[in-house]
Amino acid sequence: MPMTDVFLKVGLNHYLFLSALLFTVGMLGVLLRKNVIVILMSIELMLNAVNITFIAFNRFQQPEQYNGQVMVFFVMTIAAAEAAVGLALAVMIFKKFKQVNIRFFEHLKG
Amino acid sequence: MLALSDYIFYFLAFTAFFSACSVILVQNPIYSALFLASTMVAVAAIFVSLDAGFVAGVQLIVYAGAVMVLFVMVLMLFDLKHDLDAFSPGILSGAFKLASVGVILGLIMGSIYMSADMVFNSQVTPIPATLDPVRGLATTLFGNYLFAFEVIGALLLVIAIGAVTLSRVRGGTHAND
Amino acid sequence: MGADKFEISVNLIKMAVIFLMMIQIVPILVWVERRGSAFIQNRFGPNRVGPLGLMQLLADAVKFLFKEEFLPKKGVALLYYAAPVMALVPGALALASLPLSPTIHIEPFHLFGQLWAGVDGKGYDFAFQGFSINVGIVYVLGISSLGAYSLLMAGWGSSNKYSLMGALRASAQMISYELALGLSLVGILMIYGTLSFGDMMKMQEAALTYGFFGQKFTIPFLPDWGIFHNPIGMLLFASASFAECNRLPFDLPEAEGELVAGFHTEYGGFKMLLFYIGEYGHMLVASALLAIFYFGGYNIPQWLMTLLPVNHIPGNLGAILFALLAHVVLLTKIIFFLWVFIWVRWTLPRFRYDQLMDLGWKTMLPWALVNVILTALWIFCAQG
Amino acid sequence: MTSVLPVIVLFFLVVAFGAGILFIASFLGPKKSPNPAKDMPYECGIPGTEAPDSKINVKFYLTAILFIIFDIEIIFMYPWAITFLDYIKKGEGAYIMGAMGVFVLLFIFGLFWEVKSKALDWD
Repeated sequence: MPMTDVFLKVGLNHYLFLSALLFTVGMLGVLLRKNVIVILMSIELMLNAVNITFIAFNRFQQPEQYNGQVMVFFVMTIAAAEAAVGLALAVMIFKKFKQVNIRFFEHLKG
Repeated sequence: MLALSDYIFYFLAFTAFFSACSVILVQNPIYSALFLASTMVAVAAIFVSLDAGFVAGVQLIVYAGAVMVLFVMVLMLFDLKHDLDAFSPGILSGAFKLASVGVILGLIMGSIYMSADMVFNSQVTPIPATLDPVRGLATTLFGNYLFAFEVIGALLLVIAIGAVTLSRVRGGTHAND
Repeated sequence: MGADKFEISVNLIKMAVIFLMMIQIVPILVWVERRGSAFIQNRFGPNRVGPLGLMQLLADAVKFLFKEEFLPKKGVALLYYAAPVMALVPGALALASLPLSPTIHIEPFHLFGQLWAGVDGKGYDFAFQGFSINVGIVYVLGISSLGAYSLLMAGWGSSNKYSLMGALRASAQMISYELALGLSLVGILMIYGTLSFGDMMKMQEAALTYGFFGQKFTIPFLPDWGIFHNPIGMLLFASASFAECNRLPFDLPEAEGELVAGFHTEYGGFKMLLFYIGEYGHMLVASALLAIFYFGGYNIPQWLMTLLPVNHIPGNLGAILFALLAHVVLLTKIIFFLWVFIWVRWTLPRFRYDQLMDLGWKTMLPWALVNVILTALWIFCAQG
Repeated sequence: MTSVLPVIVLFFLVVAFGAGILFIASFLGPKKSPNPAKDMPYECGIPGTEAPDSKINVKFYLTAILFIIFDIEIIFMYPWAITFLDYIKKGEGAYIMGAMGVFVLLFIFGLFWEVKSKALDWD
């Protein structure tokens, strides 16, 4: 396949590239930011990237089955649950230290 | 030539990527949350273009409509506008983190590229019109994945109780309980 | 968007017309609201400008255009200006996905010295609908749930504690009632077994039929509308949509006495009007959904239908006339529900905030659950 | 694959309309006249006082968290609702009712617990 076609014909690979890019951005956010809430948001970003992969594979490889879509359903549920608990923790940290720095998580005992 | 659907993909992909980058680069977390919401909407649009309309709707309702509203609400309630040193300190560790992320990105991209021949062949096959996507999704969900579905129900119950209990730990407005 | 130039241009025009419909309805509704409230409260209302005060709306729009541009000193300019623009989006995008008429089939025809016949040469299919999304109601719910951002952006952007308080209250209220709204629809979805609006309306065409253990009982003079199958769901949906639109008796977000004016305290001129357009757009969508789900959409009872002469006109003209009639029927229902929205506003007093939350979470949500369970049992019995 | 295009087009149309109107209005209106009273946050005409350290009302975010959880449970009911009739016609009505029955029981228990624990009470 000649290289020029890579950009001209959007296929499964393009969705996977996009997903990889979004995942990396989310990972950078987790590693570089200090704010707990931004870190949580970056995790949501990574989960979204994974969802794109699921849907893209589902569409291109098994267009008549729905395993990928059901998986995305579950991933979304887990992501929302994680956000709910994560934010509850972040709010606790904020109430104690008036700041939501990831550093303060080590002081949470009992 | 680029087909119309390719233009749509590039537009949505660019929107998603640009707002994703803004999420981690913007100093004010409220802007981060709003940018993340726009990423979610762009991803939902990508889902629609991949013929997963129901999942796209769920993405809008759950992610863009519920989770991000929660984020924005928390940020506004607690007035977290001042986030002066947004990034973790340390040049060396920062460089190390960047490098490791770069390596991972390279690995992912490489593996996608290496398998290009394998997946490039999979061209878009139109979904037969007789198939109702939501029906198929439901049949799969309540067929093969029934156990996972019930477990999700139990998990949500645990989360609901856990979140309320967490917010009650001393120091909150519920201190008098 | 379409296969050839004709289809693309028709689709674009439909989209623009539906958006303009939403904008146009605002001055009319404002006028109806002011005249209607005056009528209910035994006053005159606006009656100086033009006949019946109808020109008042034009005067208002012009006045709004010439208001001073104002940004609060500590306000965040980007959010402050983006909020009213974003307020338009959910209403417009949701309204465009509703089919406001049945599908019309246009036979191939000659125009500009060319045969227009669509892709497959069989003509075109149009409905008075901006675009068709196959998941219907899920899309509408998803788009409407984005409405909370506009409120939060306005509240934060104007950097006034009353605005922020109003915005938080509004969004907490919206999300609380979204639960009851979403759950109340489950019952009717069980009965129709589809998410698409067009299919739902097709299922309500026949005469009212109940099933009971495999037997069928038909009541010929009543239409097969959703309200006869799921009355609790209809009540819950209607009251939840009042709260979703932030209308009285659920208009706590803008309670004038308590919160100055809610999230739009610092807004004036056309920015304020854009919020109104968003709110009335929401009302329009809610009324249309109510009509589509529970009141047969563009259908009228079957015996009435057979009396109409429109059915017998052949060709493109007949199809268009029929669609127009159906559109008028649906529009009449929508206007009736809009009037109910206004009527209730001037009849019922406002809830207190804790009563409001209690009603949403502890009354409507359990009742919606009960509705789901009852409907499931009912369908189970009906099928035997 | 292009079914999302009209939505995008309409979105930009709406945003362009709103932004255009605001832009035009900013030209037509009188220029801003500086006035200290006008720049203050509006408080019914009383000179504004900034809230010192307003008390955080946890209720709002607790409501939002509970909303997320129940919202997902409701979303899971949608695919169930539209296939309910199919399953009954196939003669598997008891199966699908049982599948959702367990889920709804968990839902009811959760709701009952939240009401009982006063997490949903506003003062």
